[in-house]
Amino acid sequence: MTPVLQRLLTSWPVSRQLLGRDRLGRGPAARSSHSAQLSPRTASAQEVVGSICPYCGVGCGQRVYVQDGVVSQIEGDPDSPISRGRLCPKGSASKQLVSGPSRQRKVRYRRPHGTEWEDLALDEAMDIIADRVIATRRSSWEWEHEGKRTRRTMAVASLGGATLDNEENYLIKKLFTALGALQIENQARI
Amino acid sequence: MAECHPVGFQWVMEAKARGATVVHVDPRYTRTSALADVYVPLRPGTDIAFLGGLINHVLNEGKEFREYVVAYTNAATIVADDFRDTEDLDGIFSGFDPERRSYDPSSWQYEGTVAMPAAGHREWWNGAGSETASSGRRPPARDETLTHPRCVFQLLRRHYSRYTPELVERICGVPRQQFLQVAQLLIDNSGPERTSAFAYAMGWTQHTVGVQSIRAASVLQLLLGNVGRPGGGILALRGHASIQGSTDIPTLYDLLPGYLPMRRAHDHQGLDDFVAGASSRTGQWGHMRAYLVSLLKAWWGESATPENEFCFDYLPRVTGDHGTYQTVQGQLDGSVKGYFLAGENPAVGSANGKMQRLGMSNLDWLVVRDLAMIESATWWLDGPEIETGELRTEDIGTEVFFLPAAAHTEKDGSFTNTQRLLQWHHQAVDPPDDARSDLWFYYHLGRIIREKLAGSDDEVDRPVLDLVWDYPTVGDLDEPSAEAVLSEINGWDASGRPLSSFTQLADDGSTACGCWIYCGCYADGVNQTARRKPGAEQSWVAPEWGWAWPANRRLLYNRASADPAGRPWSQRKAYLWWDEDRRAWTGHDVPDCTTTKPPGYQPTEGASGVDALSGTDPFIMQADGKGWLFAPAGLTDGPFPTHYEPQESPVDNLLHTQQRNPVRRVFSRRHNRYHPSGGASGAEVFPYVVSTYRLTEHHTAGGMSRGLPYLSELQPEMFCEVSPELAAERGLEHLGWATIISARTAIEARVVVTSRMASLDVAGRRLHQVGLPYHWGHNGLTTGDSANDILSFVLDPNILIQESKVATCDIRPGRRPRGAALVELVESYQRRAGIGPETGVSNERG
Amino acid sequence: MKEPRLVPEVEPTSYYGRPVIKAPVWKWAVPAYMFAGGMAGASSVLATGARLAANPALARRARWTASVAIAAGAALLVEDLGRPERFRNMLRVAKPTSPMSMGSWLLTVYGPAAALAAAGDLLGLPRALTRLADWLAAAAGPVVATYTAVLVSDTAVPAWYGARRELPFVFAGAAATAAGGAALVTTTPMHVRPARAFALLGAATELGASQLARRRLGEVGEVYRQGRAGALDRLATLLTGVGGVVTWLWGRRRIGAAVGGASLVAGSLAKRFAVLEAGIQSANDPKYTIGPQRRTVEPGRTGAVADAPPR
Amino acid sequence: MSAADPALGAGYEDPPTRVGFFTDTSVCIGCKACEVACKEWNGVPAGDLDLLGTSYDNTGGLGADTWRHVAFIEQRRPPGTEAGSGELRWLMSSDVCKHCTRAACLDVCPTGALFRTEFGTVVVQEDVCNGCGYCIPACPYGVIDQRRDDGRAWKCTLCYDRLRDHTEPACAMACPTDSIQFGPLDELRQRAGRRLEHLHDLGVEDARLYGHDEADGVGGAGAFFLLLDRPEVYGLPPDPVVGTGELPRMWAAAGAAALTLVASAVAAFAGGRR
Repeated sequence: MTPVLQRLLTSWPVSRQLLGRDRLGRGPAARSSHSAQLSPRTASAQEVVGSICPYCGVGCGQRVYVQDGVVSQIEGDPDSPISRGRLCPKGSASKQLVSGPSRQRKVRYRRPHGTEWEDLALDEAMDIIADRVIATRRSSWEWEHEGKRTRRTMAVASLGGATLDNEENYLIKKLFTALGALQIENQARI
Repeated sequence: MAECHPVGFQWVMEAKARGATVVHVDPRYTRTSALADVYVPLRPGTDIAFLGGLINHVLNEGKEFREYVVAYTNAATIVADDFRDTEDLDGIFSGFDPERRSYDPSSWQYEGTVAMPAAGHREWWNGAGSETASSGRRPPARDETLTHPRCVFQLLRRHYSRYTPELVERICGVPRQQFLQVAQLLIDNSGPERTSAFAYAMGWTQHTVGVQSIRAASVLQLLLGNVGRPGGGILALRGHASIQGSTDIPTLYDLLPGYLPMRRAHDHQGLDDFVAGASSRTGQWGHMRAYLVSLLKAWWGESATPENEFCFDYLPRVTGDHGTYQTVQGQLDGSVKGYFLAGENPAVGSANGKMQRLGMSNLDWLVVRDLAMIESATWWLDGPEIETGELRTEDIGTEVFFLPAAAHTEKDGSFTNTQRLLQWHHQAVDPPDDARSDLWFYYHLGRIIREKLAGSDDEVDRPVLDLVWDYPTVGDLDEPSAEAVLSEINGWDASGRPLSSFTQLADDGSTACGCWIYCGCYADGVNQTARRKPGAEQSWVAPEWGWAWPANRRLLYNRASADPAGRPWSQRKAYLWWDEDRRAWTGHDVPDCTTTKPPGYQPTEGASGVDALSGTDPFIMQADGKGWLFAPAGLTDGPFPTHYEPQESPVDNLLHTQQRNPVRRVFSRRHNRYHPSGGASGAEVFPYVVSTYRLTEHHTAGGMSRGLPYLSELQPEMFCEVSPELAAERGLEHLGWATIISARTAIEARVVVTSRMASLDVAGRRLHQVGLPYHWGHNGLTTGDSANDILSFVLDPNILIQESKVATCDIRPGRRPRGAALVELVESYQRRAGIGPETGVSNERG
Repeated sequence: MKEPRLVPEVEPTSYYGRPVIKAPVWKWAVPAYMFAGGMAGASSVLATGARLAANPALARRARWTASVAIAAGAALLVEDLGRPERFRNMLRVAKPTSPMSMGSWLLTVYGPAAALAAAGDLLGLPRALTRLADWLAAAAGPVVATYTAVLVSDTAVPAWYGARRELPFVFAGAAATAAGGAALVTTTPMHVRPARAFALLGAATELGASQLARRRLGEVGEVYRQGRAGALDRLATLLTGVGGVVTWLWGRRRIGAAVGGASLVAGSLAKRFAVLEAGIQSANDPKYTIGPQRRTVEPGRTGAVADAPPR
Repeated sequence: MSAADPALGAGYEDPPTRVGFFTDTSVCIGCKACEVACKEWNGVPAGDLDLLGTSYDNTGGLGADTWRHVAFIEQRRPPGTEAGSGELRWLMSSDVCKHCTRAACLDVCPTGALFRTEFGTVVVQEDVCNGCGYCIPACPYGVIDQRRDDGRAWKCTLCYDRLRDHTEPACAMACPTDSIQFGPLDELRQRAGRRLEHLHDLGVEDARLYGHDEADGVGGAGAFFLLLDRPEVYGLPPDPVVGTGELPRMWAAAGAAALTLVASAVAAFAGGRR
């Protein structure tokens, strides 16, 4: 049999029906080659990273699968004694949170009285913000309040964050306290 | 809990499968109610009346866990004779100063001694009071028969004597039979052999009596012996991944890491005065000096020397309330000029959205760091006030920086979950384009500021320049090492070796530790929070997954799970017990007491710290080591939880003439008017009770859910939930529109008519409720009005949290007016209700 | 204090009135194909009959009607596919459990046969071959005309599955009406008398079978009288009736035959659309699925009642 | 080997044990984690944003873009059926393709796009389906549907790709209360039986199994349920039947009709040659 005909015969499900056990064409005969070698992207991911869901306080374990530098799947971590591999709807939507349409990727800047967003380089933004902090702090510094030593500025405040890591909250508290800016708050009080 | 902590709810389902009875008390029938055995609808804001009724019932039936109560609580302690209860002064405790609207707790003290609070407001004892603080040497007088008229037990009985099932029915709207059913279930499932647990969230906290609601549950659980025991306790269900972490390492104005109090402004108060004033000599806080000094060493390193009291003077001082709601008023008054928002959306999440946005319009500059373009970053362009014309974009001078943030998969770091468990999340991929972690942002901001101030010899800048700020950075993004920060939090000794327990902390500057309760999370230089030993390969306590503070202890106060002699109260509930052979405590968890302190230990004269506590004092944070049924100090609004009506309520307080919490924080401001309450004229203009809550499918202020297609389609539009009775009364159509009006503003929402919203019989009248999910705002795929816009600034006096679980409102069919007509509508309601600057501010009725 | 039930117990409940099964997604092309297939199949029978009855004029026209109709039918089928470019997959497998699969293979036989039967002479094919094609078309024709009834019956659609014994006769009748009607239009009156009879017999079969189906369907049968399906069904009956009368009275005259024939064809087409629409209506109202099934499962027992929010 | 192992019947040499879902709706908390986990794993397109007003169900039903659908039913419990529970009851249930033992969609599919997998589940092959639409009215549960501007039919694949790597389907893994249980079908049926007994002992008389019985109209479902009310309350058919069994009689009727057609022709010509 010529190779073409031979390949046609074996690839044509009807012939597989006649030659094989799947007479009615409802099983292996009907299965395409694409279906035959399906495998989940979790099996072929280059890396699996242990993580914790960013949404609520239960702290469900998550497994983050990575393929070509991109998160390819986020699902529950069966090892976690807290969540046993399970997730809620928000936890299950984590991949769409980290790589979905709502993610902002660029610095946006609005000048005073401006009517639209403008571009601004990140390092430039950092520099300007540092200047603003120093200037506002200096212009509002309070050595005393009603005769008692306070050593602070009441002009710089911050809000956030219960969605941040402990290490991040630690740097905020350490830096702002050293700056004398004690009006630091977060969602714990809201 | 099934609504907002579904995966946590699996454990409730496991308990139910093993025969536990699940009782759900909530103004609204939720997905938790659907799975509960007993659902109890009650009027929002009446939790203390309900819990007080349970306390009264337990005491009347004599069903308290007597041996536990006598040994482990301050029930037997005798209170000084100048204490007067709310029953004596019709709703007020002794020591109330009407002008300053605050209490002086000196009349609440134990007889003959002064007890220091473990937490909360501790500044009373600074300065003048400091010498009496140390006088806690003599143990307070106690009557173990619990019959002395001024022992805590009898005061408790008397305080709640009028909280009868009938009163609970009239105040809470809970039918008597159902209240008694719940009381019986609780009694039947408490005691040596059985324990009951409470789980709560914002339903208790977001009230003008928030802290006292939780206190009421603590009193009840102490009476029933359900604290420190497996299957007992009170679990707070935190709404964010690391709300617990953000109070342990507090981005909060009133705390230093590890719940050390922030300094208050006093005349020339040194470090030792501060420690003596803020802590008790006995109990865990007896070691406060070591914790504070270690913190100062972690922050200012070499510059912190014994001579300069370890840079204690560098700390800014608090001079009153500086919570977020005070900060917003500072913005409105022009004192606050610069504002950072890190992963928070106050324009939707905080109360009174209008004041939040107007405040930000007064700023010089605003920095917003978030994953998505949240409402708090775009109010100047498309906020509600732009629509009503109250603000014009061109007139707003605020300079706004939006810096994209990295997601949890794009940075290393630890969250502290609702069970005090530190869990590490590893970076999987790099953040895209300009997105950076907040670790990166604040580290480099600090670095740039220090570089700009490098040459300064101005004393103002000393604290910044002396700061230890040299964290190693990795990779081409110069990301600071989160593990380096964690190791600083964990602390090290003089030679730089990581510490493994806060017992190693010294107060001579030889140790540094960023947060004493986290000491041990990096023990042996190993990131204990990153441990992921599979749950299946561990005990049911699973101690080798992550790391729980303090000392990886999973169940606090677990000494109370054994009787005074050290034997488990029952085999069934054994958790911790004294092993006579090994002369040590042992069990399923890290003991919450000195491991080698025998049950019979009695402190020697003059002992301090934990050594001053006996072998039968499980509550090691308290000065007397006992569970406080009566809080002689630490709470600004009374030693016993007392029912008061919320700030805005359609009914009068049936218990006392004192309508509302006398020391709640109120603010008389143009955009923060309150409604008349109870029988006062004008209260009928806002006849319905409104409550805000969350849905499973969305997350708090919506920043992390309303931009996601897969979540937005599950709850696609802002809606309000009303009972069929209210719908009929106001002509509201299922799936039609409704406008909800308060003295602050009016919002619109689609109408969902459902019998899950209970209408209740309260104080002889039929009361309807309006339910509002508060996720929505004007950005994202699914948009809508923000429920919190209709709320006011009115705060719990202890922690200054806003009352967003209950207010009054009116509701009518149809969409809300647009533009300036909206402002007119609100003003017309204010006029009809006779609302002025004084409404709801004073303490008289109305 | 237990509240009395809100909703009377008798009415079978549903999930907010939502359909239980999915209505067919087939558009106009499918009923159009069923009509074309029916006309083709019946025309082939008519053609062979005419040949045997030495009526070549009728035979030739009927053959051409058949081949044109089946060609159009095939095009309609491909057009209705969600992925027309994959029409070849219809012959990927041969599944006896799938009437559509059997139908596809049937068409691969009938289509060329009908075409060769018609075009054989033109193409100069050997007589025997066109004769064989003619016989083949005549043999396959009736099945082509009726297999589509099996196809729609082998679904969960109440108005179809419930009428599975009668639908083939409805389709056969409609096919005959269409074929006869077509012949009346295309053939000179003198040769067309058998076609007229064929059409009238077809109409009778179609209308009779429809009545039988409706009676068997009971409550579900009402979909054939209501809504768009009812309108289409009445139109079909009207057209078929008028067509029948006109051909009966004036069938001998050219105009009469043409008008009568056209009306019969239109009636047959309308009938196909009526059947599709009735199927859709019976699928979209949950009561037609739940009611009968509830009675077969537990005649007496009832449970809690849905407290659907007030509309 | 269970009585009706469809994979064996479909011609697999030595198929693995048949797997499926048992959904215990008595512990479903309506959180919709299954809906999101399914969509996220399979890249199913999001739907549009409109409030349906049917309690907390804004998904509406199973379809080409909703392979999992959580139903919400707010109802008054009838008097006397359950002791100690309140008036109001809120039923929740996560609906899914039934992966029937005798599957109508599989039987009628003309292209072999729908096929029986080695695990006994039923899957649409997206590289074969030409959108003929026949499976859609054939399904007695109304599960499968055609996707707008794609043309093909789509439904739950019971995570066929994950099964091939011995991984649990995404919805079952995510389900916080294990309402959705995945596993060997025989084991699930025994577990369901025990759960039903337990509930009846607790006085939950309304509890019943649905789709577990091999004698039903589809030979027993590969994804069956424990319900707390009659199936139609959840939008499920009380007695679904697959038509394949009736095919012989249908073809017979068609044959008779064909003969009637021929007879009509004969009669037409018999009336005179002209």
